[in-house]
Amino acid sequence: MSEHVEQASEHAAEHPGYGTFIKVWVALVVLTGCLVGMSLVSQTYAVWGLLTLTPLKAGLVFYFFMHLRYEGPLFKVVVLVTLGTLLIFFALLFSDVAFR
Amino acid sequence: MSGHLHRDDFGSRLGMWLFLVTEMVLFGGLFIAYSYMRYRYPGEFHHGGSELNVTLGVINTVVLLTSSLTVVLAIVAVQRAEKRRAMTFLGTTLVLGLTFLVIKSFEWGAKFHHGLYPNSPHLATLPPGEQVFFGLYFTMTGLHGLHVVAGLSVLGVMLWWVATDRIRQDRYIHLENGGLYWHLVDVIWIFLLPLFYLAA
Amino acid sequence: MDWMNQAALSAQKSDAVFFYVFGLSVVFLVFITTLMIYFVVRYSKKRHPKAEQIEGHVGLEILWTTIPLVMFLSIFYYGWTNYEYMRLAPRDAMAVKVTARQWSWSFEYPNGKQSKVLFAPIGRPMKMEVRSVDMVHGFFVPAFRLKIDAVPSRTNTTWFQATKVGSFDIECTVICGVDHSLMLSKVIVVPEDEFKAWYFGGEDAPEPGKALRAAEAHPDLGSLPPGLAVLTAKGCLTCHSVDGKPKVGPTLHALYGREQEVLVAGNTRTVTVDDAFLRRTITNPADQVVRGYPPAMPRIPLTDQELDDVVRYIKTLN
Amino acid sequence: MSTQASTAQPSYLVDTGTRKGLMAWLTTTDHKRIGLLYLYAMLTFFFVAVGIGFVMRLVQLTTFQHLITARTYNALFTVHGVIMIFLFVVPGIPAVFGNFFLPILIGAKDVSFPRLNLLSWYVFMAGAIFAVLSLFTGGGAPDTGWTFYAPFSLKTGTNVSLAVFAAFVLGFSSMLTGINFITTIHRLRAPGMKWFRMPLMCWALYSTAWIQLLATPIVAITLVLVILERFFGIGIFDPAKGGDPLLYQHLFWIYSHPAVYIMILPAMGVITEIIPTFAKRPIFGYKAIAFSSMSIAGVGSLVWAHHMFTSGLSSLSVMLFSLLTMIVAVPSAIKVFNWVSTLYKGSIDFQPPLLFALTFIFLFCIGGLTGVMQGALAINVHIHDTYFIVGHFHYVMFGGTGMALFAGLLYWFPKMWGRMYSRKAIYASWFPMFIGFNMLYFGMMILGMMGMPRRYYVHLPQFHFMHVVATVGSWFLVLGLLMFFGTLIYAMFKGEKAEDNPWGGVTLEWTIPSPPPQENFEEIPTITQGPYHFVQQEGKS
Repeated sequence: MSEHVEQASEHAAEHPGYGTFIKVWVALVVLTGCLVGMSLVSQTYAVWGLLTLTPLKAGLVFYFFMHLRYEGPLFKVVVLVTLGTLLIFFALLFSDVAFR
Repeated sequence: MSGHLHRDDFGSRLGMWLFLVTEMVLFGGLFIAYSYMRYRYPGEFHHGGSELNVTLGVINTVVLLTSSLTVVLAIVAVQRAEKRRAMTFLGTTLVLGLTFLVIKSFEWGAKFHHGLYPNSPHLATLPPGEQVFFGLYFTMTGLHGLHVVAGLSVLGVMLWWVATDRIRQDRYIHLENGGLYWHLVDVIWIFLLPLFYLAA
Repeated sequence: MDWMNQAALSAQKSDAVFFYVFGLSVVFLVFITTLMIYFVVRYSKKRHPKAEQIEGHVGLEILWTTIPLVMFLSIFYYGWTNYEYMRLAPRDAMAVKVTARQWSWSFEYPNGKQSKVLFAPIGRPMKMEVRSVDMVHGFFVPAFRLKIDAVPSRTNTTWFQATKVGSFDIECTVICGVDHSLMLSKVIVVPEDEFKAWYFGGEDAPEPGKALRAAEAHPDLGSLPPGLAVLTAKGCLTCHSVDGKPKVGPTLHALYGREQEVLVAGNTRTVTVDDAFLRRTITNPADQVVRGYPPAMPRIPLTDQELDDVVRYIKTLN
Repeated sequence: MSTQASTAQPSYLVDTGTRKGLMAWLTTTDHKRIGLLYLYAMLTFFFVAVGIGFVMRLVQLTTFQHLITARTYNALFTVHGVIMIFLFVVPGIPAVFGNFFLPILIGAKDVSFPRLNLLSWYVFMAGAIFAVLSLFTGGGAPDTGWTFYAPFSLKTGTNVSLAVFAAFVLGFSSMLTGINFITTIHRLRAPGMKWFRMPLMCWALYSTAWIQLLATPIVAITLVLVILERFFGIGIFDPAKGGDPLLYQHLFWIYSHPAVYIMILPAMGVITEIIPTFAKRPIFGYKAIAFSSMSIAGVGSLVWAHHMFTSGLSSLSVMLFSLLTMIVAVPSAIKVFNWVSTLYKGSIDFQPPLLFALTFIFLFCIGGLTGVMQGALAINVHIHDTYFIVGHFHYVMFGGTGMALFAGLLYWFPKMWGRMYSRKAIYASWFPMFIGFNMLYFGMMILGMMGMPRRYYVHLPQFHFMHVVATVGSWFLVLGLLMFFGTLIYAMFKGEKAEDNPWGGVTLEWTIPSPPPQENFEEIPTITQGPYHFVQQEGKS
């Protein structure tokens, strides 16, 4: 194959063990707890929680559970392009909705 | 023909990720619809959200997170050639996935019982924004539910393949791809929880 | 033929941009096509047996990125500024509520007067508040170069200031069902006094622009069977179809000779549709109303000749 | 690079497996056979839709007519649109030439997922069958136009649900093909085939595949929502329940505008392959064309709301989308300049594929420039939803994608079937096609300027003359099409045997025998230079 990048990314050498993933899981459960806690405080907090903690949780799942951490740059680019596109769709849509 | 091609695990994973891209955009479309409607009807969405059962939603989140963990642990087990463990982990995932569906069905059942379902006479009496809220609620959780069912079927096959050694230490790309799908289903639920139950 | 007839300020604004873009486009197209043909002839295998291996030229690439970009941006800017003008109604505009429904238009003026065609005084800004009660429709006046969609549950606005007296088509531009293509109306632009006479006149003030509407007539009526021409000219076909399609009134298709239940003074009676029945029901519609239809048909004065034509035509529809 | 093709392997057209005949084709995983399966299916649908278009033109010959009812007419234009768009233009070039030539162009034996590739074809056929079934079942053929605008699509009694489901299934097929192509390009390029040594067709297919992945799911979910709305009344698009028809339009066009680029990008790729071959010199500005493909894909995904300028968008939004629309026109202009410059100082061998490629450039320029007119807001307000639009997108879709497909067919015909067609017959078919095309679609644009709205089954008398002109044009066009395909079908069976490299092309497909052997290459070639190097060959002759 021609690209060095892709060549190098043929699965990074070491595989992570059980421990890493269990730690991540604990973090995810704790974050869920925080989210619930924030939503109990007030609506504003709940929305802030939605905007900050949820992407963080999703990021953890992507990065560790879905092995993005251990992959080469290509997959990261693929995910970022997708999320970027969705974000631009949102922005352009709201240029209509929010300014009517 | 395909027999002549060399095995390309990276290519398979790339294909899977590209498929996940389409899934992300698919739900992305629904998230766009949600935010559009929520912007139009903030009050109604708040009221609608308060009618959902937060406890069940949170329990389900933990259930799904744990099932995600067990899938990823199953992969570690396969990598270490610990077949029994791998099967236990996958089995746990299947049980947790089913639990999720059961809880979900109770939740939906309760809503139906209260006359809150699309086209119901009771729903028609609610303000328009709330009708939209429940429309979105049933669509999004329903579609997610379908993905859970699909994911469970895939993982069921994986369990079978681990048992019959089609998936083993030197060849576990299918399990990895199945796992990727399951995690994505999990990620989508991570977003659905606050959107409907917590921060609506 | 009144196409490209600029009958409002908005038309002038739109056409100005159109001719600008059209000019640029023609120049571009002619340039590219000439170049293509010239190269093909000049560098044909016979005249030019050995090709020069040119890979590209950065300077040229930059040049033909920038020039179109500047050109397109100028088009954008010109289009946008003129659009803003076409979109924002002046404060003193008269606001008319336009309601679209399957498949007709209705107009309501500030003082509550209503009409099926839009009356507009010349030289006076008129603001259209367009809404729909069912599907998405499109409010389109070609002579004004004006279009705005009628979307249910919201109000879209546009405005115009007519510069010519006359009668102009209103068409629906968004597919809205079977009779989408019959969802037509007119803008009747009349002198200010004529409009005022109607607008401030009582219930029975004559509609403005009568002369205009008679004159425009239906140019191709001559080619139709005489009966159908009468039905078309008198507007009967708005409510009665000739092909069996259900409309406001009963269809004329296969009507002759049929048994029909009618209400006469509140009592149901069955009659056979014959010459006498048709003549009576056309001249005195309120006398006997076909069961299941609203008593909505107005009395339309017809000459004996016209009446004969219509009845004869209805017979041919069996 | 060996120019002498070896013939050790049997051609892909010969059945060597245990299955013979039709069964061998229906179970094949050979990308070349799958390409042909698509081609045959698509051309069938194409001719059905052409027939429908022909009837619609006949209807417009009279101002007040009783040939068919309004409902039938509405069904006709809907079905014409659905078939042409979802079954022909969108999947067309990628599914046929992409499948057939992408692996060959990058020096691979097949695509990355051959079985998935066959599955895509079956999914495509399933979608097609649903589309056909929707005509005869339920409440009859849908009458909403191919855009299925809510709330009309929610309320009409016709069989919108099944038609929409068909489009959903077809979207799936398109996404699967996209996944396959991206993976193939990333993983299966021959040794030495760097990104910038790929033929430009591959760049076009690559960018197309990305749009397919990033935009198609949006329309998929939108169509699912329409179905749910019709069956369960979830109320997201239904104004009576608080839904918003404009949300439908947004979601629909988020896909359907990029879909326009899904249609045109591969067409541009085909043209970019043809021109250097017949000019016998490298393409002018390789990188500029490659990047313009990617930027069309990128910016093209962000201009959807220019289909909604008159529907009551915010003024900010209207301005933004008009601006973006103008910007997306630039890379297309770059491509046109580069194509024309490639002819400069070439040694032009004028052959049918080049004629059709140049026709493409001419018609596409008209289509593109009239597109710019619609991007200009003040003009858009007048011509939106009129015949102008109909004329314009036929220039782009038919004059663009269609002509490129024809050009590609002529270019690769000897390679695909190993036979040659009669060049004279093709030239003869070009004249009626070109004249008819312009009469029909330019006529439509004039009608649009006059104010003739689209999707009208009767028209006002002032439009009658141009309608007659357009209808007569359609007769010429159909005549040209029949001559064109008649020639090709005849050649497919009776044509003389073609050489391996009849045009003197230098991309990889011309280094292998015609028709290609089952595994394309005896030995995977090693690539040492860019795709359009003619010098070596000239030295020989």
